[in-house]
Amino acid sequence: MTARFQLSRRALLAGTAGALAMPAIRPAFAQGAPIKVGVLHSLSGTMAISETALRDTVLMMVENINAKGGLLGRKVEAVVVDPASNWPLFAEKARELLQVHKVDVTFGCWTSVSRKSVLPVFEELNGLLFYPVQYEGEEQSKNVFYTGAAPNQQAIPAVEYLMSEDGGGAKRIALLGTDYVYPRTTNRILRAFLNSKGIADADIMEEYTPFGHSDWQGIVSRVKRFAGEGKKTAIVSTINGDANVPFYRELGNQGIKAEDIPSVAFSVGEEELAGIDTKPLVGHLAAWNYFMSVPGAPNDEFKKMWHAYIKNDKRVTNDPMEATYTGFAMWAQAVTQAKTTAVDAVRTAMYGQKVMAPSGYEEQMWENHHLSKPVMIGEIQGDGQFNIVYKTPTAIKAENWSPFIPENASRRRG
Amino acid sequence: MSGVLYLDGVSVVFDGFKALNNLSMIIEPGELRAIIGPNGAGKTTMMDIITGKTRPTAGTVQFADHDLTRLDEAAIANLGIGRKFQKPTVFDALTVFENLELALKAPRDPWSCLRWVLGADYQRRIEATMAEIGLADRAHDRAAILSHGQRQWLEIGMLLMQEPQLLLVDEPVAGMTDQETEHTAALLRRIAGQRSVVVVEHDLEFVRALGAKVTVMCEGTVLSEGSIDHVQNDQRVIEVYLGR
Amino acid sequence: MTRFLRLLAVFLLFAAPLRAQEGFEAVVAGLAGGFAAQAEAVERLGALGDPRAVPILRALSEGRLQKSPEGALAIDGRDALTGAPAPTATEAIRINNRVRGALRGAFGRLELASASDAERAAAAAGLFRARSPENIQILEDALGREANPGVRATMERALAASRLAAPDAGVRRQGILMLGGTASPEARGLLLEARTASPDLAPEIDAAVAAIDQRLQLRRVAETAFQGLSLGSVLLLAALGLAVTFGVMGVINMAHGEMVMLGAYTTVVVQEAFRGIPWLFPWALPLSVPAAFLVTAAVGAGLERGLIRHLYGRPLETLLMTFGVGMILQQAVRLAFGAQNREVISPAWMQGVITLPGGVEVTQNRLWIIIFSLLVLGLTVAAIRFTRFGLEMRAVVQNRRIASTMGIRTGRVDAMTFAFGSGIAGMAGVALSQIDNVSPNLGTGYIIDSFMVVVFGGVGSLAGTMIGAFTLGLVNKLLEPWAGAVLAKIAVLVGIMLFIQRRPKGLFALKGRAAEQ
Amino acid sequence: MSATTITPAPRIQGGTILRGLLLAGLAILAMLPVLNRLPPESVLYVSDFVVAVSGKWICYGILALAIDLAWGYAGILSLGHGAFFALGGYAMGMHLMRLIGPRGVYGHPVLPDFMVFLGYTELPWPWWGFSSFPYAMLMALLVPGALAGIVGWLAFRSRITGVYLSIITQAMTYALMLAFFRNDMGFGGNNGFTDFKELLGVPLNTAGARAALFYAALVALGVSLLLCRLVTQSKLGRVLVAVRDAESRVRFLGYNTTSVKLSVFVLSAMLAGLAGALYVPLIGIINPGEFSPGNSIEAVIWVAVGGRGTLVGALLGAFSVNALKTWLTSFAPDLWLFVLGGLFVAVTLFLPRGLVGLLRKGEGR
Repeated sequence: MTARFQLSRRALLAGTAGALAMPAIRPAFAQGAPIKVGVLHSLSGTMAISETALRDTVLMMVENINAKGGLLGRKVEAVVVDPASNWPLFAEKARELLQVHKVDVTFGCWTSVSRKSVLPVFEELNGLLFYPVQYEGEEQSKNVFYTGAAPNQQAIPAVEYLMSEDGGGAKRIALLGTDYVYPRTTNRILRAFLNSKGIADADIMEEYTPFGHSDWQGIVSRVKRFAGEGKKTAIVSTINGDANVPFYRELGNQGIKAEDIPSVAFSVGEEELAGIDTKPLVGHLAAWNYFMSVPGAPNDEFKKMWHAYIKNDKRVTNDPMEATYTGFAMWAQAVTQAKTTAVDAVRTAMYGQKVMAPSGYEEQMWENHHLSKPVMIGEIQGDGQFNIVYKTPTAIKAENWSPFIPENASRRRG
Repeated sequence: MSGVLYLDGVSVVFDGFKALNNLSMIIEPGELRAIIGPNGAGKTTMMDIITGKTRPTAGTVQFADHDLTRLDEAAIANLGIGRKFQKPTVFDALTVFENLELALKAPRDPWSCLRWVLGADYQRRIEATMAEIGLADRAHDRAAILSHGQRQWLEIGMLLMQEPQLLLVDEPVAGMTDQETEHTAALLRRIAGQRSVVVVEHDLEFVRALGAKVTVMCEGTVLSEGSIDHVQNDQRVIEVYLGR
Repeated sequence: MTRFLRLLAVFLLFAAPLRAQEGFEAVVAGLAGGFAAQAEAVERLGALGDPRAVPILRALSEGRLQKSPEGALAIDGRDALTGAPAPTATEAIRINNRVRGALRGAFGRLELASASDAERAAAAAGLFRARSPENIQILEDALGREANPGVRATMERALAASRLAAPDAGVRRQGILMLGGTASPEARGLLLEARTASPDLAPEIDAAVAAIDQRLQLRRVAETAFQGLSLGSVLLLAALGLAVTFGVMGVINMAHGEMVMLGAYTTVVVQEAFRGIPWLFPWALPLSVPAAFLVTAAVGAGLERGLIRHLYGRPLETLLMTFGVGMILQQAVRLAFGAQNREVISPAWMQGVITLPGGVEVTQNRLWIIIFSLLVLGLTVAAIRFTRFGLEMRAVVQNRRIASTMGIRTGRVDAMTFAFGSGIAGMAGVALSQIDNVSPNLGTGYIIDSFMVVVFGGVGSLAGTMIGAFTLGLVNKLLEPWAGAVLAKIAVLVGIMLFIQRRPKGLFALKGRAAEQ
Repeated sequence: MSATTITPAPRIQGGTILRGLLLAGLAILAMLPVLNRLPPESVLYVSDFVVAVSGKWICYGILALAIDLAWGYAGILSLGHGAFFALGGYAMGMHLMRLIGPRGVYGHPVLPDFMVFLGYTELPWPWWGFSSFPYAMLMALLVPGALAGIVGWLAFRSRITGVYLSIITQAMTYALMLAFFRNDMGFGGNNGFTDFKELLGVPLNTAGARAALFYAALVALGVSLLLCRLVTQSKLGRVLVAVRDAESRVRFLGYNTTSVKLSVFVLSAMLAGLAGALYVPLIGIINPGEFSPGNSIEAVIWVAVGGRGTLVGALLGAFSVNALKTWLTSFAPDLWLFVLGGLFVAVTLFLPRGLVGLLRKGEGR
C-alpha cells in the first residue's frame, strides 16, 4: 500500500546528481560532445530490488566502453534518473531524458506497465529504448528494442521440457500466476499450446493471486488434489517477485517434492533466490535465456567484469542483466557501423547485428526488434544457483506476436 | 397551542440496570415543571428518551399525538421539542450571531441551507433574542470566548430561536452566580406560559424561585409530585434525600 | 544391535530372488553418464541390492559424487569404489528430477531394513512411488518384521501399490482392495492411473476410488477448516496487539503493522547472532519471541511517551501521526537492513506435514502458529486479569481521574499498556516471519485486516477479537475455492463494512452508559 | 433598535497575506503555458516539464479542496478520497481508451488492446457509452458520487463517525484496489490504461493539447474553489462546522445530520472524481496503484499541512508538500520518507492549524 510513498513522483528539473550540473541548453552537436545514454530504472520503491542491478550493469558497460576509447571517438556519458517504481513517473522521466538531457539512447524499464507508460513518449519524440526483461510479447514499436525473451523463448520450451521424458512427462499442468498481464497472456498462449499438444482443458488448472499474496495454503492443497488424478502433474509458475517466498515455503511444508510435482518458474532468478533458503526447493525449475552457472568464456568474462565493477564477489548475475549487457554491446556495434547516434540510422544498423552473448550463444537482432535467444532450463540447487538441465541447441528467433493468439493470425500472414 | 407530553410505563434497561422503571408523567401545554431527584434517579435518561437519544425498552412516549419512540432526534426537534444540556453545548467555532442563526426555525435540509439568505425579519428576531439573553454586544464574538454563564444563556437563546413548544432544560444554573441564577429563573418563568418547560435541577432554592409544580424522581420512577412545599414535606422524599 | 540388523539386512537383500548377476562396477560407471543413463544405473543398483551402493547413491543425491575426466567416480576425494585417494581435477555430478525419482526407489529397496524408523518409512514411501512388482517380495518380508504401526501402514500402502503393478490380475485385485481401504489421495491417483492400464478391473477400481473419495470428503472439510483456523490465527496475532492499544486505550496506531515488522526483523537479528553458536542456533526462533517482545515494547513505550500522549482525545490526529511514524520506521529499517527480503530459517520441528488422526494432513509451521496465537491470547488475558499491571490498566481505562487519585501513576500505566500492545505485535512478527516475506513492507499487508478484525469483533473485547479473527479466517477460506483469493477477500471486506453498519459496535459490543462515554 | 448593522461576519477572515498568496499563485499558474512558448534562451522560459508538473499539482489541489470540504469543514475524515479520485480517472481513462479505436496494435475497431489479447470478444457492459465524452465526464462525477452516497448513507445512518469512518473508508479503498488489480474486472488489471491517442479530436501528444489540458485543469480548480466557497460561506457551511464540532447538538437543533453530511460527502467525492478525470489525460496513464490506501492518507496530510478548515490552506498544502516531494525525491530519495513521515508527526503535534495557522498568527485572529 505504500508503494507510492517509497517513491518520488516527479523531479523538478533533472534527475540525480551529476546530470544536473549541466545547463538545460547546450549545443548538443558540438564536436566531440559526449554520447549520452539514459538510464531509466527505479532506484527506489518496490522495483528497486530488481532494477538497481540493471542500472549498475549499464554504468559498468559505459565505464568499459570509455576505457576502450569511447564510441566514434567520443566519450559516453550515462544520465541516471529515478522513476521510483511509479508508472506515471516513468513517462515523465522519459520525457525529461529525451527533451531536457537529449539522450541518444535509453536503457530502462522492468515491468510491462512501465514500458507501456513510456512507449508513447519514445514514439512521440522518436527516442530509442532498450528493454531487457522477458515479457508477454504482443508488442513491437520501432522505438524499442526488446532484448529479453518473448513467450516462445521461455514459456513454451519450458513446458515442452516438463512434458518430455527427462522433465517427468507431465500430462497435467497447473498454471499459477500473479494477476497481471504477463501471466495472463503467457498462460493464454500456454493453454493454446497445451491444447495443440493434446492436453485437454480438464487437465489444465489456472489460478491467479494478487501481488504479494502470502497465504498459499488453499491453492497448494488444490494443486495437490489436482495432481491426485492419476496423471503426472507439473506446476508452471508465473508468480511475481515477493509472493514466491511464501509460495515455495508452502510447497516445501506441504511436502511437495520436485520429483513428484515439479514446478517451473519464469520470474525466479538468482537475485530472487538470494533471500530464500533453497534447500527444500532443490529440483524445482526455472526457465531463462541465461543462468549465472552457464559455462564458457563469454560468461566468465561477464562475471569477472561485473565483480570487478561492483567490487563484491558475492553479487550474482542474472538474465535481465545479461540482456542489458547484450543490448548495450549491440547498440555500440550499431553506432560504430552507422557512424552516428541518430536514431533512424542506428535503428537500421541494429537489424542483423550479432553479439556473442554471455549465454554462450551468438544472438542476433531481427527486424521484429527482438533478439534470437537460447532457452535454458535450470534446476534450483541448494546454494541458490541453477543447475542447467536443458539447453536449446541454437538460439531461437522471437515470436513477439504469438501464433497461439487467434487475433494475430492476420498479422502473421500479412 | 402546544401539545401534551405523555409518558406511560416507560422503562429503560442498560445491561440489566433499570435506569427508568415504569415511569409515567404528563406535561400539560404551557406548564412549567421542575424535576428533582438524587443522582441516578433517571432524570437525564428521561430527557434522552423524550428527545430520541435513547430508545425505551418498554412504554409509550407521545407528544402532540406523535409517537416519539419512532422518530430520530432531528425529527423530534422539528416537532418542537428543544433541549438544553447539562453541560452547555454551543458551537465554539461560530459567533454568537451564527449560533442563533443556526437555531432559527427555518427549513433545515441541505439544499435550503445552501440557498439560505437571512431576511430582515429573521435578523430582527436574532437581535431581539440577543438582547434578551444579554449578548447583543457580543454578536460577532466566537462562542469559544464566552464565559460559562454567557454560554448557558446563549444555549437558552438558541432554544428560543427554535420556537419550541416544549423545552427540556437540564440543570441550567449549575455553576452560575446568584445574580445569574435569578436572571435565569425570571427568563424561564417568562418563557413558560407560551410553551411547556421542563426543568431538571438540584438547586431547591432555584426550583422554589421558579414556583413550578415539582416532580420528584427516584430509581427511575416518580416518587412524589406537587408543589414544592408539598414534596418537601413528603416523608418518602425526605427519606430519599436525607437517608442517603 | 545395529550392526546385527545391518548384517541381517545384507543377508536378506542378497537372498532376494530377483537379483540379477551383473557387474556392480559396470553399473556404477553409468552414474557418470547423461541423466537418462544415470536414472537407469540408479534403478539397476537398487535392483541389485548391493549395500555398497548405499554410500555412492547417498553421495550422488547430495551432490558429493564427482567424476574425473576419465570417468572415475570419487566421493570426498576418495575413489568411490576402492576408497583409495582419487585423482584431482574432478567435477561434481549433477542430477535432475528424473534421477532423483529413481534414487528414491533405489533407497527404498536398499534401506527397507534400516534400523531407523524414519529411514524405513521413507524407504517404504519411496517404494510406494516406485511401485514395481519386483518389490512385492521384499515388502512382504519387511512387513513380517515390522513392529512400528506407522511404518507398517506406509509399507502396506507400498505393498498395495506394488501389487497394483503386478502382471497377475488376482494380485492386482488384492492391491486395489488394499488401496481402497486407505484415505490417501496418492492412492487414489495410482488407482486412476491403473484404470487405463487394466480396464478389466475397472469396476473394482471405481469402487475403491469411491471409497477413498468418501473418506477424503471428510478430510477435505477438516483441511479447509484448518486453513481457515490458520488464517484466523495469523489475523488474531496481527490484531491482538491492536485490540489492546485500540480496544483498550482507544489509540489508533497505524504504525501497528510496523511493530509487527520490527518483531520479524528482531527474529532475523537474533538468528544472525546465533548463527555462529551451533548449540544455540536451533533455539533462535523460540528465543526471538521474548526478544521481539522487548524490542517492540520499548519502541512502543517510547512512541507513547514521546508522541502519542500529546494527542489523547484526538484520535484522528493520532491516526495521521502514527501513519507518519510507520513510514519513518519502514524507511529506517529499509536503510538499515536493505530493501531485499531477509531469510528466516524454519527450525526442523516447524517443517513438513504431520498427520492428525483421521488422516488429516496439516503443515507443522501453521499448526505451531495456531498454538502460538492461542498462547499469546492466553498470556494477554492473564496479564490483564491477574496482574497488578492489568488491574491498574483496567482502573485507568474505566476512570482515569479516580485511578490517579488512588495513587496510580496513569502516565506510566498508559506507557506500559501501549508497550504491552506493541510487544504483542512484535511477537506476532516472529510468527509471521515463518510464513511471509521479511521485508520492510511486511506490516502494511496486515494493518487494514487487523483493524477490521478488531472492529468486527467489538472494540475492547479480546474474546471478540479472537472470535472475529477465526470467523474471518474461516469465511475467507470457505469462499476462496469458488470465488478465488481476491474476490474472497473483497467479499469479506464488504461483508465487514455492511456488518459494522448494522452493528457499529461489532460482535461483542460493550453495552450501556460506559460504551456511550 | 439601532443595531441593524449587525450582519453575519464573513466566515473566512482570509487575511490579506493569504488572499494575496492565493491570487498570485493562480496568476503564476495561468502564465506558465505562455512562458513555455517563449524561446528556450529566454530567462522566463519554462520547460514542458514544469508545465506538466504544475498541471498535476492543480489536479491535486482540487483533490485537496475536496478533502478539506469533507474533513476540514464537516469533520468527515475520509481515507477514501484517493479512490474517488482514481474512479474519476478511470472514467476518463475508459473514454480515452475507446477513442483509440482501430489505432490499437490489434486494430480492433472497438476493443482496447488488453481486451483483445486477454481474449474478450465483446465490450463488457460497464464500458458501454464511454465513447461519448459527456457521458464519460458524467460518469467521472457520478460514479464517485454514487459510491460516496452508498458508503456515506450506510455509515452516517448508523452514526459511524470519527476513526471508525476513516477505517471503513480505508477498507473501501483497499477493496477497490484489490478489485481493480484483478484482470477479470475488465479494467486492464495492474497495467491500467495508457497509450492514449486523442481527446475531443485533438491529439494528446502535442504542446497545444497539453496547454489546453492545463488550462482546463486550472479552470476546474477555479470553479471548484468558488463552489467550495459558496458552500462554506453559506449557512450550510456553518451547519457543517457545527456538525464537525458537536454533531449530536446539531441533531437536537432539528437538522438531519445524516443528509447534511451525506450531501457534502457526495459533493466532495465528485470533486475528487473531477480531479482524477483531469489528471489522467495530463499524465497519460491510470492504474490501480492510484487506489492504494497510502495515497489517500498522503492527500489528507496535504490538507493538514496547509491548514484544514480553510480553502486556501488546502491548496497551499497540496502545492507545498508536492513541491517538497518533487524536490526531495530527486535529490535525496532516501530521505523523502523520513521527511514526509516527519511532516505527519510535526504537523499533528505542533501545527494543528497548519501553515495557514502559522501565517495567521501574525494577524492575531
